[in-house]
Amino acid sequence: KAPALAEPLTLWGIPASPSAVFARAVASGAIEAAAPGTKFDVWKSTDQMRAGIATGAFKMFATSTYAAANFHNRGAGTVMVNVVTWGLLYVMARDESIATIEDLAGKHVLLSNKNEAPDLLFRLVLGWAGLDPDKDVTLDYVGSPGEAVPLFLAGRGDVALLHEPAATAALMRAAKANVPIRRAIDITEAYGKHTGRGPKIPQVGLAVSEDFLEAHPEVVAAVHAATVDAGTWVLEHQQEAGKLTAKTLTLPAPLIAKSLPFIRLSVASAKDAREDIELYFDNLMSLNPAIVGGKKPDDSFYWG
Amino acid sequence: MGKRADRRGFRPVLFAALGIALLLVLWQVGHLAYGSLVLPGLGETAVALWRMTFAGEVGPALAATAFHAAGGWIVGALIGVLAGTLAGLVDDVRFTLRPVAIVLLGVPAIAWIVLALLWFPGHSAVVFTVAVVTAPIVFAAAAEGARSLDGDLAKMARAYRAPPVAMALDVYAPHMLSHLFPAFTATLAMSWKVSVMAELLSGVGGIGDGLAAARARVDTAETMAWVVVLVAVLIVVDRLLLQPFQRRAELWRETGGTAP
Amino acid sequence: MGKRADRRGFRPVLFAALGIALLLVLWQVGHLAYGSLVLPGLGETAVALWRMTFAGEVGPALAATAFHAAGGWIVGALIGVLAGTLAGLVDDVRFTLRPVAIVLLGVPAIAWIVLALLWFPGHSAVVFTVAVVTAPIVFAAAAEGARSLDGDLAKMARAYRAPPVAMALDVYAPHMLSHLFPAFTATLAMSWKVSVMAELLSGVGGIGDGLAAARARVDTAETMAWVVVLVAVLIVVDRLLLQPFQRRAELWRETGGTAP
Amino acid sequence: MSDALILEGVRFSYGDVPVLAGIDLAVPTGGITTLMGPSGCGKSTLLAIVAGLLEKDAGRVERNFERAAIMFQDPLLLPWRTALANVGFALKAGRVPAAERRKRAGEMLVSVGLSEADAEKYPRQLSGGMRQRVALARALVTEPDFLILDEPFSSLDGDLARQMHSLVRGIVEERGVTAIIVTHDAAEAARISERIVTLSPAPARVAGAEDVPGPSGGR
Amino acid sequence: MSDALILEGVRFSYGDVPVLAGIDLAVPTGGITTLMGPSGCGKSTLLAIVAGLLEKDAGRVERNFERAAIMFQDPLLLPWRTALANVGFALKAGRVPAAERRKRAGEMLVSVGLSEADAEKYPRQLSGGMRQRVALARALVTEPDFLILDEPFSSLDGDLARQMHSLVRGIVEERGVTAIIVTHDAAEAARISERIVTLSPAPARVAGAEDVPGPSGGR
Ligand SMILES: Nc1ncnc2c1ncn2[C@@H]1O[C@H](COP(=O)(O)OP(=O)(O)OP(=O)(O)O)[C@@H](O)[C@H]1O
Ligand SMILES: Nc1ncnc2c1ncn2[C@@H]1O[C@H](COP(=O)(O)OP(=O)(O)OP(=O)(O)O)[C@@H](O)[C@H]1O
Ligand SMILES: [Mg+2]
Ligand SMILES: [Mg+2]
Repeated sequence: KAPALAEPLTLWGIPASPSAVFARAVASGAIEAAAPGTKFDVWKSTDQMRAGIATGAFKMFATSTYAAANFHNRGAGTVMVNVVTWGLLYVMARDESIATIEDLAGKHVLLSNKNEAPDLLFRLVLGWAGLDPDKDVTLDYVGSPGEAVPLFLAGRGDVALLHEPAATAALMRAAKANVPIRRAIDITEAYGKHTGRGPKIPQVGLAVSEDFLEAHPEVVAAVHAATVDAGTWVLEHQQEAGKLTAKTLTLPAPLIAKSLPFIRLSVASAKDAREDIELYFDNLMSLNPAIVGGKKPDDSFYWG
Repeated sequence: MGKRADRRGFRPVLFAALGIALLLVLWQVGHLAYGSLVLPGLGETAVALWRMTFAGEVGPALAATAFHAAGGWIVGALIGVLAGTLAGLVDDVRFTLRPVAIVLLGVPAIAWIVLALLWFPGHSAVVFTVAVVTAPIVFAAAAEGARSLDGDLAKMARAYRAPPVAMALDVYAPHMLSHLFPAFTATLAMSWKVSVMAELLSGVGGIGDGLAAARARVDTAETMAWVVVLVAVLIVVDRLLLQPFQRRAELWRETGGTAP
Repeated sequence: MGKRADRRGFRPVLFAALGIALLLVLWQVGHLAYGSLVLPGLGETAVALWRMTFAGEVGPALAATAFHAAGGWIVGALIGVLAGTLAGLVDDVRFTLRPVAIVLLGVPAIAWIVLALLWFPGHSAVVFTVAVVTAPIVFAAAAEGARSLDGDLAKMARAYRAPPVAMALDVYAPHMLSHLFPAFTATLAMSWKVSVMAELLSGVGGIGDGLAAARARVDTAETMAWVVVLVAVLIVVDRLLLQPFQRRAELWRETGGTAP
Repeated sequence: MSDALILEGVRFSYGDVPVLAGIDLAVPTGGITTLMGPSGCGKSTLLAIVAGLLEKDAGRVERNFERAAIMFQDPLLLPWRTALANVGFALKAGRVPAAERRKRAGEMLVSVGLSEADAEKYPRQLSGGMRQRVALARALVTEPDFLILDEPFSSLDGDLARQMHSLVRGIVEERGVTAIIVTHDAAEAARISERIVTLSPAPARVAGAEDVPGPSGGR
Repeated sequence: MSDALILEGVRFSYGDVPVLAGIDLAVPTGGITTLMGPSGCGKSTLLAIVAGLLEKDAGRVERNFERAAIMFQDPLLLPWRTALANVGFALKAGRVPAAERRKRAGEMLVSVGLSEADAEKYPRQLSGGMRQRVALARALVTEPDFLILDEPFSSLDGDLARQMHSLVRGIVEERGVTAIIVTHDAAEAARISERIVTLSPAPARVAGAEDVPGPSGGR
């Protein structure tokens, strides 16, 4: 039997709705046997995550797949355990006329987090639709959804590119303020149509530090198993899942619950998802190879 | 006499209230112009503040941020005063520390927050961040204060063989305080902002957390409520701590102030 | 004479270099202790900087940020000096503006960046943000400078019916500069940091963009390279613009400085 | 002969402390009036009221002159300006062009016995007596018709003091200037002035006013 | 009688400008030596060298005293301290307890003719002559065995000046103090001092040193 954990494990979620899965995985008690006293928490910024990885304080944590690959390629010993969410990026519009990517021609797009995955994905699908991101649309970047949403609601831009739960938050706030906006385009659909593999972008999953994996493979396995069950549970109990996550995520439970149907929840081990992940990386790298650290990660990146 | 009493008691409060009223009016005008989505009204903000206070959200967050801000400010101000005084008195120290101060001031927090989190896990990372912003501003003011001391007074003090403590308290401090106070006021006010930002980056809790959460759910009223809490505390701290101290230190300038 | 020449030319540079060397050593030590993921080494950073420079990334970003920082600083410093001087001379104005300054200093940028983006689309939002940080710090220093002016000198100037320009240039400015310079140095250095952060929030390009991109791909070497660019510019600006100006303004303090 | 300055029942106090307890004084136009009195009795305060720098609490001040110039007891030079610039500063009110300002200031500095090298020095590089003379030059350069000098010669050696006496007397006589000069030196007062006014200890009143027999004859 | 102070060939220049061109002087222990000379000749500079505040460029300075106290030409009071605290400041070097400091400072202020109310005033609330007396009190309160006074009575009226003369003479005679006093008033010099040393214009040398007949008899 492997040695017991020196200290209780913390499962670090990302600050977004998919964390409901990890909250449930911990709350269900399924991990207790392998790792007694496991807690759930959420990191607030990538800096906090980077510091946690550097010190080894972050043993199992949710992160985007490309960031994990990047850490892996930089020798930080990061291994991808599974993928939890498969596409949560949407174009929000005021205008009824916008339904496809092609309709965006000549539009003013409000979006955030330049150079990060949402930005790159959007540029990809624009390109596939025959639009030049730098000419055929006006891209108006802001720092984060925190600025994008109020600006969009206040009338700036024709459409806004938002990921969950910001998209749901925008919709809820718009309803309250009587501003008609709607979810106009599902970027994941557009992506899937082009790749031919269906609407699947392996965006966020659970990662583990190499050292922890080596020392406690059974814990990792148990956590993965618990996550798989939690994924199913969350889809079936969206309201409860919202309540379960609300406090840690500091988002209202209804908001989380409403956002859950739009994040394509489905837990698959990294090895099972490898083809999709590699395709995703190939696509990202076609725009910016450095986003995953310059190369696709080797076999040891994929757990399962 | 009457005039002087005015200066101390009633008038400053009156005109400070005027300044605050001005800001509130601007705020409400902004609200009317842009709507709640950008700038919530005074009313909604008050309601949000009321609700948050009764939900017990404000107290702990305020305590955490106050601890971060005050701790960082005290550490930073202390280091700034000591290093700055030394730099003001010894040219070479000034030449050496000046680029260091510029680096501390010029490098954005996101560039070294990870390092700070490694060195000082948890709360101390925020305290450290605040100290790093405070110290160089106080340093610059202290250096100039020490440098600009009337050389003749220092000569006099040396001639009377004033011991170091007397030199510091009687000769340097009163002159330097005039340079230090504005730096103190500015950094004290900034310390809260910086600690809120560092809380956001390092995820250790405090008003920063509340602000981030309010933003995430596009609750502008709650966002403003947090800002109001912050500003209210700042103005009270300035009024109750800094201003009386400054008035006492500058008494000699004013007494018998009927002069032209 | 010889000693004075030293003071002006060779020695400051030598000791400034010492300060910078100190920082570089600390940096490398940090790198060796924590590894590239936290703090890249001097070597990798230099390579990244080299690559970025030759890829033509640095120039335009630097120009954009320089424009934001300089523009915001000039606007903020001007407003700060004017409002501060007035506040220093008229008590009631000071009482009124003090809470306003505290609000400007204490409210984090994320709380009003949306408003700034609505009012001033594009670059001017960054310029505005920098001005908002600069103005209150300069204001506080200017107010104290104007307040602490030797009342007797002002009385003398009034007795000689000095016209306002002479009053400003001959009586107030030289005294106030001693209070203003530290605030100028500090805010100038901060202006770059603030404009980088505002660029991050508003996405208008400049070093902030580069920094964000480097962070997005966890390229710490490139992140540090941007920081190095920033700091290098700051130190050069301080050395070539601010310090000579300050030296000229304070000439009267030093001339014939053989006195004890 | 009319009076250049008339004070009637002028009172002044700093806070609650009365300093001037009703000053009655008439200074005739032309010539020098010296003001004497114990240290701290209120001479400088009285001069500040005459110059309009302090507001009297009560009484009447009648000023029958156009342009007053005051030399304070402390030199009050701008520390960041050279001696020359300090003297030139007084001319800025008259919108005198810069070159002319320098010329007149330089000439006046020569009159008070400072060399060209001294003119380029900052106040802290000057000796006490030199600073006093710069302040005197600053008052004289404006060509006032009313001169207010507060202990103008106290830090000057005998020879120099006598030179400055004749400089001031010369100006007073040539241009018909009225001067009021504070001094503690009775011999000096007798030598340069037409009239000596003595104040009593604070709160001050005029204790005596006597004409000096053969005023400028003493020189 | 030994000499309290011996200067031999003392030279000094500010930058390239020579001010002292070889001063030879011996000040005997006990009694008062007055120093005279034209304004700007270097008297204050010489005193600063004697007090050890300036370093001579060449020559020899022998100091046969233990505790010197200097009164500068400008009062140089701490503007943020009351008159009392300013006098007490001089006692801080001797680690005198605070209460004792206040007591001795208060007594000394009374000796120079300042009231208790004046003792609590800040320098800017004092008249010029009062500030000068505070500075004098500060020098005297330390009970030095060597007194250096730079124009200590220049802003005092005749009566007060004479009181201060006897105060200083009293201290000099009772405690066997040596004093060196700069003055521009020949009568004053003759009245209070045993010896008058005259400097020539800058660059200064000793132009003359004469004993005063019946020194303290003149009082
Ligand atoms: N800090 C200084 N730098 C340069 N020159 C100086 C400085 N201090 C004094 N001097 C010059 O040295 C000379 C002597 O000055 P000092 O103050 O010793 O004269 P003094 O004899 O005391 O004159 P006074 O009777 O007017 O007080 C003067 O010409 C003055 O300009
Ligand atoms: N700003 C002030 N505030 C309060 N009291 C003052 C102020 N200025 C002067 N005094 C007081 O007023 C009185 C008169 O001062 P003033 O300077 O007029 O005397 P003076 O006659 O010029 O004396 P001196 O011959 O010593 O210069 C003094 O008792 C002094 O303490
Ligand atoms: Mg006076
Ligand atoms: Mg002198």
